[in-house]
Amino acid sequence: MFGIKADWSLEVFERYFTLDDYGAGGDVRWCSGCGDFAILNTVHRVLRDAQVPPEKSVAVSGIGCSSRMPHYMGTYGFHGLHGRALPVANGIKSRRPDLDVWVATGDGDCFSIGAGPWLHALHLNMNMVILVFDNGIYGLTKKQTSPTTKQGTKTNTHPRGALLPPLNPLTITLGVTNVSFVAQVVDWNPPLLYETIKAAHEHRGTSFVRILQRCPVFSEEFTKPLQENPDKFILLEHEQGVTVEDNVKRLFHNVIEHDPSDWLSAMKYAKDNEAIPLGILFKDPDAIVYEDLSSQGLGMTNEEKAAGLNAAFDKFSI
Amino acid sequence: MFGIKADWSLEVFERYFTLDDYGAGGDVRWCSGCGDFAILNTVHRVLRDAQVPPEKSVAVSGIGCSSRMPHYMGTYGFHGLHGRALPVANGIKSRRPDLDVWVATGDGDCFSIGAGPWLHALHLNMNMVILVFDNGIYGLTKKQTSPTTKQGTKTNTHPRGALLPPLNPLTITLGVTNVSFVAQVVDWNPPLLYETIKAAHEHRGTSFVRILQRCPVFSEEFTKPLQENPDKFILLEHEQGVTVEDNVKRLFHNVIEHDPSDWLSAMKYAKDNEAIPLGILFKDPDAIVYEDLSSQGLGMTNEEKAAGLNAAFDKFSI
Amino acid sequence: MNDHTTHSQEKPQQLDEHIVEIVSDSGEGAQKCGQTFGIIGGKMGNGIWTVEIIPAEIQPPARTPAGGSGNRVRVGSKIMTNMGNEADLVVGFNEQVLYARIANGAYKKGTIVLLENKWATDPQEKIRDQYAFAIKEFRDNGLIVHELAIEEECLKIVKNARKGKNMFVLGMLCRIYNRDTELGLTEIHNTFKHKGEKVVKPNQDLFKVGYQFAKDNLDYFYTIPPYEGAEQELKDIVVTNGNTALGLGVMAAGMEMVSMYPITPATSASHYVADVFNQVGGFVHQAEDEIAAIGFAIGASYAGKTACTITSGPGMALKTEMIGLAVMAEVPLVIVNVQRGGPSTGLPTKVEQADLLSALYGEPGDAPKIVIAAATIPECFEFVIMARKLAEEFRTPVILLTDANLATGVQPWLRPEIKEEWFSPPIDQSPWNKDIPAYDWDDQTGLSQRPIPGQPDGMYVLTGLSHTEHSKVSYNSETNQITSQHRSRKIAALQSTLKAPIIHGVESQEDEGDLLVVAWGSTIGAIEESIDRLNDQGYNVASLHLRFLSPLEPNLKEIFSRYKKVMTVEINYSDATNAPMINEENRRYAQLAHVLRAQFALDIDCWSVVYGHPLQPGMVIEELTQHLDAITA
Amino acid sequence: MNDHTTHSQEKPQQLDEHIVEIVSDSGEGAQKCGQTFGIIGGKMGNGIWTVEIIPAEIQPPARTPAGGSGNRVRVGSKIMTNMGNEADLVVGFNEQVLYARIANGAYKKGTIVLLENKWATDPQEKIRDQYAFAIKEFRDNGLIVHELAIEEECLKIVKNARKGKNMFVLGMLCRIYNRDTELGLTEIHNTFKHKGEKVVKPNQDLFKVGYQFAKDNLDYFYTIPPYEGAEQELKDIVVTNGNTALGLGVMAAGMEMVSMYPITPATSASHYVADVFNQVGGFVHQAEDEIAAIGFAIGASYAGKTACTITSGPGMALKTEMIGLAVMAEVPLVIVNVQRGGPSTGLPTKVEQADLLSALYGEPGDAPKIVIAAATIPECFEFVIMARKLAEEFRTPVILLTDANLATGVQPWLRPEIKEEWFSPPIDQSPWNKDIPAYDWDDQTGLSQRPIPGQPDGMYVLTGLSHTEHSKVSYNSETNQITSQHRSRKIAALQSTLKAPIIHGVESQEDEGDLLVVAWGSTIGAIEESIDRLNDQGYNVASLHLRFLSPLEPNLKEIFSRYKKVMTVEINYSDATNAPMINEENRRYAQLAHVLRAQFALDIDCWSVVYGHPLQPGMVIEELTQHLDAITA
Ligand SMILES: Cc1ncc(C[n+]2csc(CCOP(=O)(O)OP(=O)(O)O)c2C)c(N)n1
Ligand SMILES: Cc1ncc(C[n+]2csc(CCOP(=O)(O)OP(=O)(O)O)c2C)c(N)n1
Ligand code: SF4
Ligand code: SF4
Ligand SMILES: [Mg+2]
Ligand SMILES: [Mg+2]
Repeated sequence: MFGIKADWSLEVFERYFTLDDYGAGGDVRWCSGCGDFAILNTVHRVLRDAQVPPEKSVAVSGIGCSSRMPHYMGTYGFHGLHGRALPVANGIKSRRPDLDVWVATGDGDCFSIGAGPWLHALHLNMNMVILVFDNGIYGLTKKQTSPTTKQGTKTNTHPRGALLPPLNPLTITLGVTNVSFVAQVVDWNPPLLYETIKAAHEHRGTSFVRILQRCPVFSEEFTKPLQENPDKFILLEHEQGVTVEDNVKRLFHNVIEHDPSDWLSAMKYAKDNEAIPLGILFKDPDAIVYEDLSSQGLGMTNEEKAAGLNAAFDKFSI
Repeated sequence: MFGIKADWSLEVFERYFTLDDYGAGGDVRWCSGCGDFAILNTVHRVLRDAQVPPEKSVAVSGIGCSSRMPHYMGTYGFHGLHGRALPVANGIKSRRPDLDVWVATGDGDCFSIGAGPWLHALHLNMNMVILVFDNGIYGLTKKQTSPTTKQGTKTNTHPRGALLPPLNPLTITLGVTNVSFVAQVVDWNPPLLYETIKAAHEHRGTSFVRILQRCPVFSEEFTKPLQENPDKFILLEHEQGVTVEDNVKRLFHNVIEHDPSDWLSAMKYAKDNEAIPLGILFKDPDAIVYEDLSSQGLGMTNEEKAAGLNAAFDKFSI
Repeated sequence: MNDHTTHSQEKPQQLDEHIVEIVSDSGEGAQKCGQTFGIIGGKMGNGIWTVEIIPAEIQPPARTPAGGSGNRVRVGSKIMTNMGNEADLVVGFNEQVLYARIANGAYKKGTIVLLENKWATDPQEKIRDQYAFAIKEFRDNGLIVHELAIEEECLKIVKNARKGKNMFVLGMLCRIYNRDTELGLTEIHNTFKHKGEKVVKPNQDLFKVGYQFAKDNLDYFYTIPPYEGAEQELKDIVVTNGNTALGLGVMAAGMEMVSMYPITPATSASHYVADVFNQVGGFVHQAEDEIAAIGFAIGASYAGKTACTITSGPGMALKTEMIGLAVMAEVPLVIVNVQRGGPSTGLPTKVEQADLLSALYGEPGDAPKIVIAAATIPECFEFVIMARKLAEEFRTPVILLTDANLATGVQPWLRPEIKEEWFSPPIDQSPWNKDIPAYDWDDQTGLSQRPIPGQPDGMYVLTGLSHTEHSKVSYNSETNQITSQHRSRKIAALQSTLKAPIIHGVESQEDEGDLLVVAWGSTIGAIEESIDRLNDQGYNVASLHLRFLSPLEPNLKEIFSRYKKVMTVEINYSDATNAPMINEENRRYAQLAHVLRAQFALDIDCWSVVYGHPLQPGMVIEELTQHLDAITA
Repeated sequence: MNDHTTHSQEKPQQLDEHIVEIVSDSGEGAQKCGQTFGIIGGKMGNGIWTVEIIPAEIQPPARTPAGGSGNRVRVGSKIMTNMGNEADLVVGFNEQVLYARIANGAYKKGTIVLLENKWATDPQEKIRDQYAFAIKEFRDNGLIVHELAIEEECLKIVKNARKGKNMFVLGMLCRIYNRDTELGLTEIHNTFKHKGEKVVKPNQDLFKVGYQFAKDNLDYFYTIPPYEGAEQELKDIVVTNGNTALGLGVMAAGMEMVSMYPITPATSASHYVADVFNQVGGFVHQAEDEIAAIGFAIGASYAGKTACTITSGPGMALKTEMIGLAVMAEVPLVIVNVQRGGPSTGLPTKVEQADLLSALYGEPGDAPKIVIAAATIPECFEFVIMARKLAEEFRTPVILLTDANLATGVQPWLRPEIKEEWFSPPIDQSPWNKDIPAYDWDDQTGLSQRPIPGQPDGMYVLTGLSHTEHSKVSYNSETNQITSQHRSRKIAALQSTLKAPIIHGVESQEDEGDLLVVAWGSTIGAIEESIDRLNDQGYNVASLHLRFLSPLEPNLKEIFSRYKKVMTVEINYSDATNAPMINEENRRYAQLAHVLRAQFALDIDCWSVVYGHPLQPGMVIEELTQHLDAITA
């Protein structure tokens, strides 16, 4: 019904994409003051700057406020099930390495119900960007404890305060074999956010970016103290990691040179509860990328397939 | 029907348990040469030495060869679903802190399908011992790749060799907040196995013990090189960790003093692929134990409950 | 009491009932206003029924049809059992939010609309135009629109009218319906007291001003007397929604553990329990997902503390494997499914009753279990108590179905007298009789007693594999056949203890009828009201509402035989008979109809819709009339 | 060829068929022996049917009833379709492993038992006693026992008889059944060639010695001629089990992705595919669990590469939520469920057909989908091809049900001629027509075309929430009602393209009959054989085997009306009518019976058992005779 146009490649050549091409055009339905807007806009900018054809990009998500993100993209999108964005994203990429894949997930979606997929997607290290919108709370379902909720924070499931010290997504992520890109950033520093997501997008492999995200409605206490006191952060800089302009850097009093190939020191920074690291903690350009294996045999012709199938049958013939 | 006997506590006092009390009496159905036997026997010994009344102990498992373990125990047991031993064990403990809980799980059961429960059970840190029978393969289902299968090992799902470097269960485990006891041991060194499992049992909190386990039927190559070459190991000794007799120690050429309260150096040893650490990598006696919270209110009388319920109703009355 | 809140001299017009809606942008507090208005009604001895109007997002954009948030309150002089048909009076904080309600068929010609008028003079031309256009359209469609300067009035006492307007409107409504202002002021006090007097005061002031404003500006002045007997009942009444009732039920059942994972519309039950569970020594465990939640509950249950897990559709789907385990290993357990619209994530906040078949047949293999459904808010309470007892006596998981309609609807109900027998007995730790196997199945009933960890000599290993009475794994043919029989027979054994259901709409059981409507769950009010009205109109129609779905209540076959036609009315999907492609060889029936057809091999018809909102008697009557006319034609 | 393997001069006795079992301790190779014996038969033009005898553990203890491992081979002069009744000849490596088979009713009076005799002189007294006791018991029960010095003979050529005895036995059987020794030697060569000539040689030697041994020591000498037409078919025949056929089907369907998680008895299909998938450019992904496996498959399918996921009961349970998503968002997908015994982990290696209801109704909400069931091994192949096409054309997940019986049974079948049209076309990457929404539902059929990522102008966001034709989230009542209709109507649309099923056992469609047996899945052979025999006996009985379960095949109502009684025969649980507590208000029906009763409101009876083994014609005939006698009485 829809034949391949002969001049299709030509057409691509002539296209130039603006920010609008990456937005869905409609209303973006997050609360005012929500950090998700900043993340969305940054993704639009990174895509625009990379001039990825919108039809070649797929935004995949689970369920949550953050997981609404694909609906606000002008690309293809897959707004699936709670906790299951990653297997779907991996599946998309498995036989379509040509697609540019983004995953939007939340702290509940990724670290709670999605914990299994999280570890195993990191292990597969398929080329995609995982953006964790971490607001330290369940937003969409209205304020329940998430794995990153601070101990003592009052939520609807723990009205007398969350019971446990929060999980540290960075130390767990770094602990996964074949992990290849680990970064942390905040939604309210646009230049740093841009540089980090851009680096994540350019990296070949699974780029895990934890974004500390404002949710003024349900978890103001999660980011407010950090917004008010940048001294709580330590900015990790490196030519192999991210670098930002001086005016941005000046916001942070603690800036440190950190080589992202140094796993153990990445682990050390990740563990530090006093000085929260921002920037790229770890990067390994040489990790195995699973779609290099899973996409083998793509494009085999029907003749070749028939021959292969015949050979298979031969084994059972008389 | 079965009223509480007045002399029950007296009876307990007089009981002495032998190894037989911890076995199920019937045939143990593992292959000959399977490392699971050694683990089972060690658990029996630890229980005997601790004189835990068999009826107070519960062995919980998922599905796999290893998960058959409860059937060979003279205690209560729960042989549940693949990957789900930990939530069940946690639930048992939640309102029955008096029970002594053991979890038997496999590398597939715990690290693959059970990855989510694994992280979250560590986070809860309930007082129990998790024994991971890690044979680097799916045993029960006959030789499929597990998360710890060595890259290149030929399995039935990867007949041309496992595709990825194996997950490292130790670095992931150590990355979980509130983790309180992490050890690694081999099934073929009974004294070390005993000391480690004993220490795990004595520790208050979730004791995670990864046991490298022989499966002569499906994954000889997983342990054979290690059995043949103890130099591949590094034995971590400490008065807060495990210590073994000199004759055991002599088997290992690399013995190192390691303080299990030192998280970062635990991480360093855990990461090392050349010198595989044995012994206790990490221990934190002060981590929060979830059943201390979940069992609050136990033993409330019916009068108190009725009063509490009435108070609840009062809020909605006119 | 201030002068301006004393009752007017003019005499209010007496009503049997009215349906009132308050609709605002999300965050403007119309829900609170409606709930409070409902509670005041309940406390004055009216029958009430409330339904939340829920927007699609947390903070949807202002002034959009999708953003409408609020409450519908049906208040009358009899016990109310459903949301009724079109509203009589509506307060709109802007005109746009009313569009979705209109699309939903919530209003009729003659519905009074009290509308905030500030949009008429909005600085943005677009808004002014929208407003003017809407007013005209509303009026053209027969709505009676009053444009009121609500915000302007509020601003006279508070700086930010967005917060507070709702209490002003509450005041207005209390005047219009001649409510007890003391009750209103007390409710406001209760709502805001934890924020301190500096918040209570202005809200109470707004209430009073609103009251006066309505008195001064509106001719509407009604009174709705309490229902008969209300006065003496009042002291025994509680006013809650179904999820709160559920939470109270958990506590009353003596369960000590709710193990859950958040999901709409189930979560608020757990929120409530989390808030007060410590009063009865219980604990809410928020697990990492629904599988872990039920696994945790099964663990607690296995260890002697029968637990409860509460969820909705997608969560139920995830629990499938664990439910199968609980059936196979006979673990007592209470699973509450607060149904929402499906399939998949579907309609998270909307009502549907489409999880019946999956509750009955969702697990691979043969997995008989008890399935019950609450029809009313008090049943949300009572059925949890029953479920725990059934679970333990029949050594099985019990699925209790409620729905989004029950979950959020508010109703007054008789405060039960607490019975200690509701609570579970302390767990048995005395020695087990060695001669009794862990599954000592009774041949006739399939029932057995279970040892609890800690009981000396009771040691056994629970397993989901096929097993003998000693819980030993067995792949023996006979064992599998016989144990399957036991698990099935238990359910039949329960049936033999149940009473035949009561039929609504006929004088005596012997009456024959033209049509019997069979239904289940939260539709009871709308259906019974419809049946009553149809019988008043001279039709011969009855209804029967099932609480037990597995086993079915007894005597149904005989009852069905007394009617010319039997059909179900449900809120789930079924193919219409006249739809394209559909014929009797492929028509997909509503879920209860399916169950009854399979059981009784009777040609039971159905009518069902998946509009995401509760049934309205109007729709039901319209549909049933057609069937009745066809039967009697 | 050596002298001692040339055919004997004496004339073999000609048989129509024989059922042969080889049973050993696990690890002694009886399975390999039986399989090879079956393949030789297949290659000689016999009809064969094999069933694996699977022990409960990987390495169960030696010499125990639980440990029996081996193969049953039914071999005959007609196409074989089921495992038959009791065996005619059995080779036992020890006496204990035969006990479980006896308990299973596998043998009869007169069954020949060839038994290893070394146990008679075992150093352990206990073993000697067990052996002597068993021999006596076997003989008392009518078995014809020959004690043979198998091990002793083997030790003459190899040091360790445990490895190799099976090939000796293969040789024996080849003599007894007058098999082509060249074929035997070639199969042995193929089996061991990757281990080198030093392994091939001794095994071939053992085979030859075994052959001679049987010739010298046993009077049994049979021949089973090929079935008619076998000769010309032979060149087009392949011999495989159902899981291999499934794997070939995946490749033939042009699917490039199998995403799976290991589970018995499904896994071997994926093993096979993993082995050869690269020959057609495909890839097997082993996910971390079944949820991730189907999620991955859905991802690949969404991206244009319709994928397949293969699993069994517990795995299906875990996939429930994802299947609901695939239905709601209309993602083409092939889900194969190789059914095993349930509920829960149940009977992992045994056959059952008890996942029909969960396949149909497992998901919360209304989730219509296509469900088909293979009845034969070649259908395991063909139906995957069909499933992929249906999935894409109807934009829906398709569940293909097979079972443990098909999975491991070996049968010869016609090698199909490969058609390129089977393969999926290359994915479309041309621009999408902007005017066509992502779900351009046809009002009549509910069908629509879908954009594939990469297609310019086709961009849409798939969601499991209720959505419009543009895939925009919508909580609108009408949208939900209408889109539910579309999803349901698609299935009806498929039905309108199907042919009415063929009835077995009657000459013409117009024949009326006493009894119609309706069934599905792997029971076809046993049932049709039973029907034939009953008709031969003068009864008037027919059967109908359904491949489509959703939608049902057309015309059933009319067909059913032609019979005095309609009943299903299934391998799943149903309450017997005369069981305690059971009556018509609570009887739980077999699963297909349930489905047919619900659809047609006809009183369709059923007979079903959960013995974990395939149906035997003997049992079926016995049961049907009773029904037939009751009807005609
Ligand atoms: C299986 C399932 N369980 C639960 C839910 C309900 N649910 C939706 S979003 C959510 C949590 C969202 O939190 P998070 O991932 O942190 O995202 P946020 O909304 O904070 O961005 C939950 C529990 C669901 N949709 N599906
Ligand atoms: C839900 C589910 N999926 C898959 C299986 C099949 N299965 C049983 S055990 C197992 C893996 C066992 O491997 P491991 O955990 O390493 O244990 P081992 O047998 O090696 O001790 C699998 C995949 C199952 N029983 N249930
Ligand atoms: S609830 Fe929080 S996370 Fe969700 S949209 Fe609002 S501000 Fe953002
Ligand atoms: S298969 Fe391996 S792990 Fe399983 S019992 Fe045998 S040796 Fe042990
Ligand atoms: Mg969040
Ligand atoms: Mg293993």
